[in-house]
Amino acid sequence: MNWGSAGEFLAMGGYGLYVWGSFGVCALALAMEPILVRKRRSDILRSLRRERMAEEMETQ
Amino acid sequence: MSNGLINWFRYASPQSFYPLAGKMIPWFWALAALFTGVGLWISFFVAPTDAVQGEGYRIIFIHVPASWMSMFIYCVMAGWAAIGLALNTRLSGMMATALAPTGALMAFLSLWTGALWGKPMWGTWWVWDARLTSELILFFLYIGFIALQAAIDDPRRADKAGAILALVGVVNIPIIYFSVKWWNTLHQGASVSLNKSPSMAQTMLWGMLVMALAFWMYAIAIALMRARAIMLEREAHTEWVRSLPEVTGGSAR
Amino acid sequence: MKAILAVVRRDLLLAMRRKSEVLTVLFFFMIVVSLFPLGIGPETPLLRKIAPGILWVAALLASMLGLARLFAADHADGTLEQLALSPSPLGLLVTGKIAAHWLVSGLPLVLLAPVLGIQFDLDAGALGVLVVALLLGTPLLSLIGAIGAALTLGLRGGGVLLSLLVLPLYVPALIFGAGAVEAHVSGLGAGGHLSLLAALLALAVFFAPWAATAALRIALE
Amino acid sequence: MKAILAVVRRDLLLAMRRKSEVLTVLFFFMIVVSLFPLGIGPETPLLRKIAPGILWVAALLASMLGLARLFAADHADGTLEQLALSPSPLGLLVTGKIAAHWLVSGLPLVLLAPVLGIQFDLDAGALGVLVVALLLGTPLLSLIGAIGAALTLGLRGGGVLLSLLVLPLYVPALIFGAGAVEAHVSGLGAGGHLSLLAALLALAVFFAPWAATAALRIALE
Amino acid sequence: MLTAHGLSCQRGERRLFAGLDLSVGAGEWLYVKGENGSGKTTLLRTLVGLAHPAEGEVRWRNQALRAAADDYRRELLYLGHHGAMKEDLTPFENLRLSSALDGNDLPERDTLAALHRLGLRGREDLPVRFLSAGQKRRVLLARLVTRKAALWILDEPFTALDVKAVEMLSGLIGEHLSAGGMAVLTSHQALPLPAGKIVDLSSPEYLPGGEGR
Amino acid sequence: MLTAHGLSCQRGERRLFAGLDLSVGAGEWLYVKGENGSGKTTLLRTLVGLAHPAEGEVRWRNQALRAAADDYRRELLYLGHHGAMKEDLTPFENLRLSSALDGNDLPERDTLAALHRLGLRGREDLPVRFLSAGQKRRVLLARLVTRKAALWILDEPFTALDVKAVEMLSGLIGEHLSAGGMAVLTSHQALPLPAGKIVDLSSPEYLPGGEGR
Ligand code: HEM
Ligand SMILES: Nc1ncnc2c1ncn2[C@@H]1O[C@H](COP(=O)(O)OP(=O)(O)OP(=O)(O)O)[C@@H](O)[C@H]1O
Ligand SMILES: Nc1ncnc2c1ncn2[C@@H]1O[C@H](COP(=O)(O)OP(=O)(O)OP(=O)(O)O)[C@@H](O)[C@H]1O
Ligand SMILES: [Mg+2]
Ligand SMILES: [Mg+2]
Repeated sequence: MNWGSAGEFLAMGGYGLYVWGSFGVCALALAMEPILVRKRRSDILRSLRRERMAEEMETQ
Repeated sequence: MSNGLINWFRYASPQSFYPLAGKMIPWFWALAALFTGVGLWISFFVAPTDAVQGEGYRIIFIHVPASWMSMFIYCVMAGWAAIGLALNTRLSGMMATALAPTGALMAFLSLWTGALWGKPMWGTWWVWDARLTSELILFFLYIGFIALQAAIDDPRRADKAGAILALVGVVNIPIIYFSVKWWNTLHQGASVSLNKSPSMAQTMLWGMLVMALAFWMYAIAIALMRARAIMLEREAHTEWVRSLPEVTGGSAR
Repeated sequence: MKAILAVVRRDLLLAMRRKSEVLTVLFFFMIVVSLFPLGIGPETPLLRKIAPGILWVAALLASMLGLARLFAADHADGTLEQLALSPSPLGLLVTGKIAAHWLVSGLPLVLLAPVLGIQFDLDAGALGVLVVALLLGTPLLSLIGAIGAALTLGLRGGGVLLSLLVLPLYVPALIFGAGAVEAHVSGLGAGGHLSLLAALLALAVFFAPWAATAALRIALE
Repeated sequence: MKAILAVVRRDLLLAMRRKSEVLTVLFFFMIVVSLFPLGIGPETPLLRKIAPGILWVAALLASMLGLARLFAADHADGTLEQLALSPSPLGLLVTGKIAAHWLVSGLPLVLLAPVLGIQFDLDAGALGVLVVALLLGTPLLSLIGAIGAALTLGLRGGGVLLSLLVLPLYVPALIFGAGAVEAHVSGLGAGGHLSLLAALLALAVFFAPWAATAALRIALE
Repeated sequence: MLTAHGLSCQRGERRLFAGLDLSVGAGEWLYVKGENGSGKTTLLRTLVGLAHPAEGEVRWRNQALRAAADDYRRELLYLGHHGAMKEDLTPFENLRLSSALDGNDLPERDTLAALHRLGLRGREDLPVRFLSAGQKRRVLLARLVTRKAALWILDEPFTALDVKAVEMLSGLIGEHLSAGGMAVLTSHQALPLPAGKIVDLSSPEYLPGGEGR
Repeated sequence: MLTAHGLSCQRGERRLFAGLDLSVGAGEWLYVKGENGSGKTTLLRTLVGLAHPAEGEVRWRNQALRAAADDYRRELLYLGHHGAMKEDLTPFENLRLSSALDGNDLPERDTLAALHRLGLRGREDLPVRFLSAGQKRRVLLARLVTRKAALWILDEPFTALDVKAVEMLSGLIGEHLSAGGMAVLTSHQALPLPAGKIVDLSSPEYLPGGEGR
């Protein structure tokens, strides 16, 4: 264990800004990417479903 | 990965690859989460404070994996591109397209974390060091690849053009790297050297390796996800997509 | 007014459709800026000294890149004729096109410049002056550029000729813009340079759309 | 062989017809180079130090200017289809076009560079090295550029995209080219740099026309 | 009422025609005929004010063009040889944007209706670049439906159109005329339209004397 | 002898036609008909090898196109919708340069003769940019006279031509055929040519089944 307290952990021995800046942006980016890909997927699925619906309406 | 390659060859058509990828994705996510957990634990709680750099050095645990991945993904991407040009399989183009944004992201993270590391260690966000500069150029190459593909609407054409660019890039990356290196050392003994950190303790090495594995799993998972989305987009009007359960069944909202 | 907006909307839509348009201007800017250290060498003090000049020249080249297309595409496909025949005055439509050009290829540069400044080790104050100078200078570049684009419309070798006409006209913007940053760095204060830039901008806003419109009418004959 | 010559002759004729073509590349080169003293300030030692870098970057941008038109004009008016259907192999015709591009926008730079070098107070030896380096480097730029031009053919926002693709690939040429002059000035001898440039050129001569042709075939599909 | 008097036009050093009088009133149309290069396009561009006559004058509702410029442009619709379309945009977007530039915002319904009327159903959202030659022309012609204009000046509107489209376009022009509109057309094909006034630029009547050839 | 078997072509996601068989032998010509957007241009581009069929094969003198590529290109003349001309150059220069690219140096006499035959007398030295729509097409068509080719593939060669020019072009094609040449044409106008084979891409026979729409 390197850290006495949560405050110490956050301070990172004075390098908090840099360390958390790196880890934070990294986490953010790696979390955003799957979300964006998911959205892309659900967009295309929605338009596919809509097309299907339109076709069903036409054939009826 | 080479193992996976052989499998993927058998599944080289999108309609058989699509469900397979769907099954693999959760596993890679699970592995990525596992390695991330272990890696973060090592990086913050096991690895000791560095004698020279204090706690600041902990950036290494994402900086180095991101740097490695940025270079590695480019090679994989070019590999897929070459396969696509040679064998004209639809899947390979989709995989190359799916990998590029992740590679660019890794290059960006390498630059970002490096800059944030450089400020406390070297007192400046950026120096025109060989490794830094060539990483920046690699980032540009990724952006070029993505922009080129985005500008072409016919996917098959986009794949082929992207493939040529990726291959030209792969030939050039070593040339660029060595030229930049030479450029830098000829002018001056680099004012700061990246290698002066003390011989890394075993734990640090382990932490880096585990984090690298985590990044790796993440990259595979996200590339597969993106490839699946691309397949849906490109093959929207084929029979197999139209009869997918998520298109026919799912609660149509 | 409505017509201006319609033009701006249309040009932005076109830029978005060529998805990467805005981004590519940005990356071009970044790459050109990064080429200089590769050509000149990596010594920081030297680079810091020439940074404002390099950033300004790169901004100037980047905003010039899109210029050739400013009217050319509309000319080639006959849209410009249609604009000239449209009920709204051509001058307004031209103003709209210039505004759209700045939004696409000027504003992004202003926003990116500080990041590049950091690569050259400029301090915070200098970065601030740089941004203000670019904010005043890039619309000036678009306005002056539009005159050149209109004058070279449909001419053979248009693109290159354009830069030939326009670059000399850009010189004052370059001198005052880069000068502002240097004056700040050397402790002289950037105020004088910036107010000169602003004065030039005010002049151009009145004069340039009119001149560009006149040039367009000639090109259409 | 005859086909290559026919292409070269045709492209040169076209360049001459747009009379100003060659001159404007030259003037662009001159103006860009002269912008720097304006942006940076007139100190001679500083300028002498950055001269090779600036000359090279300017040469690079100047030779890139004409690139967008290298295949685009032929594509837009259908000539490229005709070339692809012509009895001679497309690869040869492409080589011819690249050669013509170099003659129009590379060679003149080589000839003009010493004059501009004098403005930056380079000595005779350095000027010699500069010319040799440009003589080896500008064909390399044309060759690499042709790949980019072929890849971006007919794309939206082509011109800017082109520079995005091509500029990073120009980096080695820039480094060795500008490096040669600097090495000479600092007494290290330019031989190493120059032979590396020559090696790159040899590589590109074999590889680039092939890649450009493949890219063109894709664009024509 | 569009009139021209003693018109003569010149391109470069070459006088194309001289002494041309014409008038088009409500419900009338003018068929400009002539061989290739006889000056039809030049005449049309002169009538809309994009080119200027060497001699003579064009008048709109009894005012000289220059004086009437704003009113004239409001009532005029000119379609030339050129596409005037953005290849990157879809037909739908092209049509709406060109209306917006004319100063009226076209509702989505009307845009679609116009495109369908021109037989572009199913192509509304495909970038114009992908359309066939005839389909591109149809997108352009859709403006005839959406833009209210008293005077249509159309340069070879029937090129690249298939038989059905030619009929449809003639129908459109017929409607326009019977609603009191005016039209000036050129074409090398036989026109399936009720007889209109004819100007044949190749006829010796308009031969420029002396100058040029 | 040009043949195609079971040809089906696709643009983007859309299948245009399927199951098309055709053959053109010496002295024969093929008239490709069809509505706007039915795939005529696409078919022609496939026949010359600029586009690739989704299914089926094109053969020239009983060899697959890819294998016969060099021979085929030597015997082929394709003129598309596009001009393929340099607007900055004169008709004379354009014609000579395109011959040079085909690998034969055209003597000055022959160049002039071809241009005059196409009715461009007096326009030989005027940059193409200044020519009228029909004159531009005529410069393009002059290649029919100067280039010896066994197979002509012409996409709407009659557009923008006036009545005289249409006759002249039909005459040219007639000569070509009676000398044992082959031709594939598209057009929306009635053709003043002796009967040839006809393919109508709009006919239900070639409707693609299932995929696309
Ligand atoms: C923007 C700035 C930076 C960039 C773009 C960057 C880029 C890279 C790259 C590409 C690698 C992998 C290279 C290889 O394995 O050959 C790497 C590794 C590494 N970097 Fe950075 N870096 C930056 C800043 C820093 C800083 C400030 C430090 C520490 C003071 C640092 C320390 C390291 C270490 C220790 C490695 C791994 C050692 C090795 O594999 O040789 N980097 N960096
Ligand atoms: N600078 C010039 N010098 C001499 N003649 C010129 C010049 N510019 C144009 N011309 C001639 O002027 C005429 C322009 O004709 P225009 O385009 O009006 O013909 P058109 O009747 O529309 O023909 P088409 O039926 O082919 O469209 C052409 O004969 C052209 O050769
Ligand atoms: N990416 C795409 N997606 C869907 N449809 C497309 C795409 N690209 C082209 N098309 C369609 O393919 C067809 C192309 O037809 P082509 O140009 O061959 O027609 P054509 O018979 O020559 O018509 P015209 O008589 O108008 O010249 C058009 O209907 C066009 O809308
Ligand atoms: Mg005309
Ligand atoms: Mg067609």
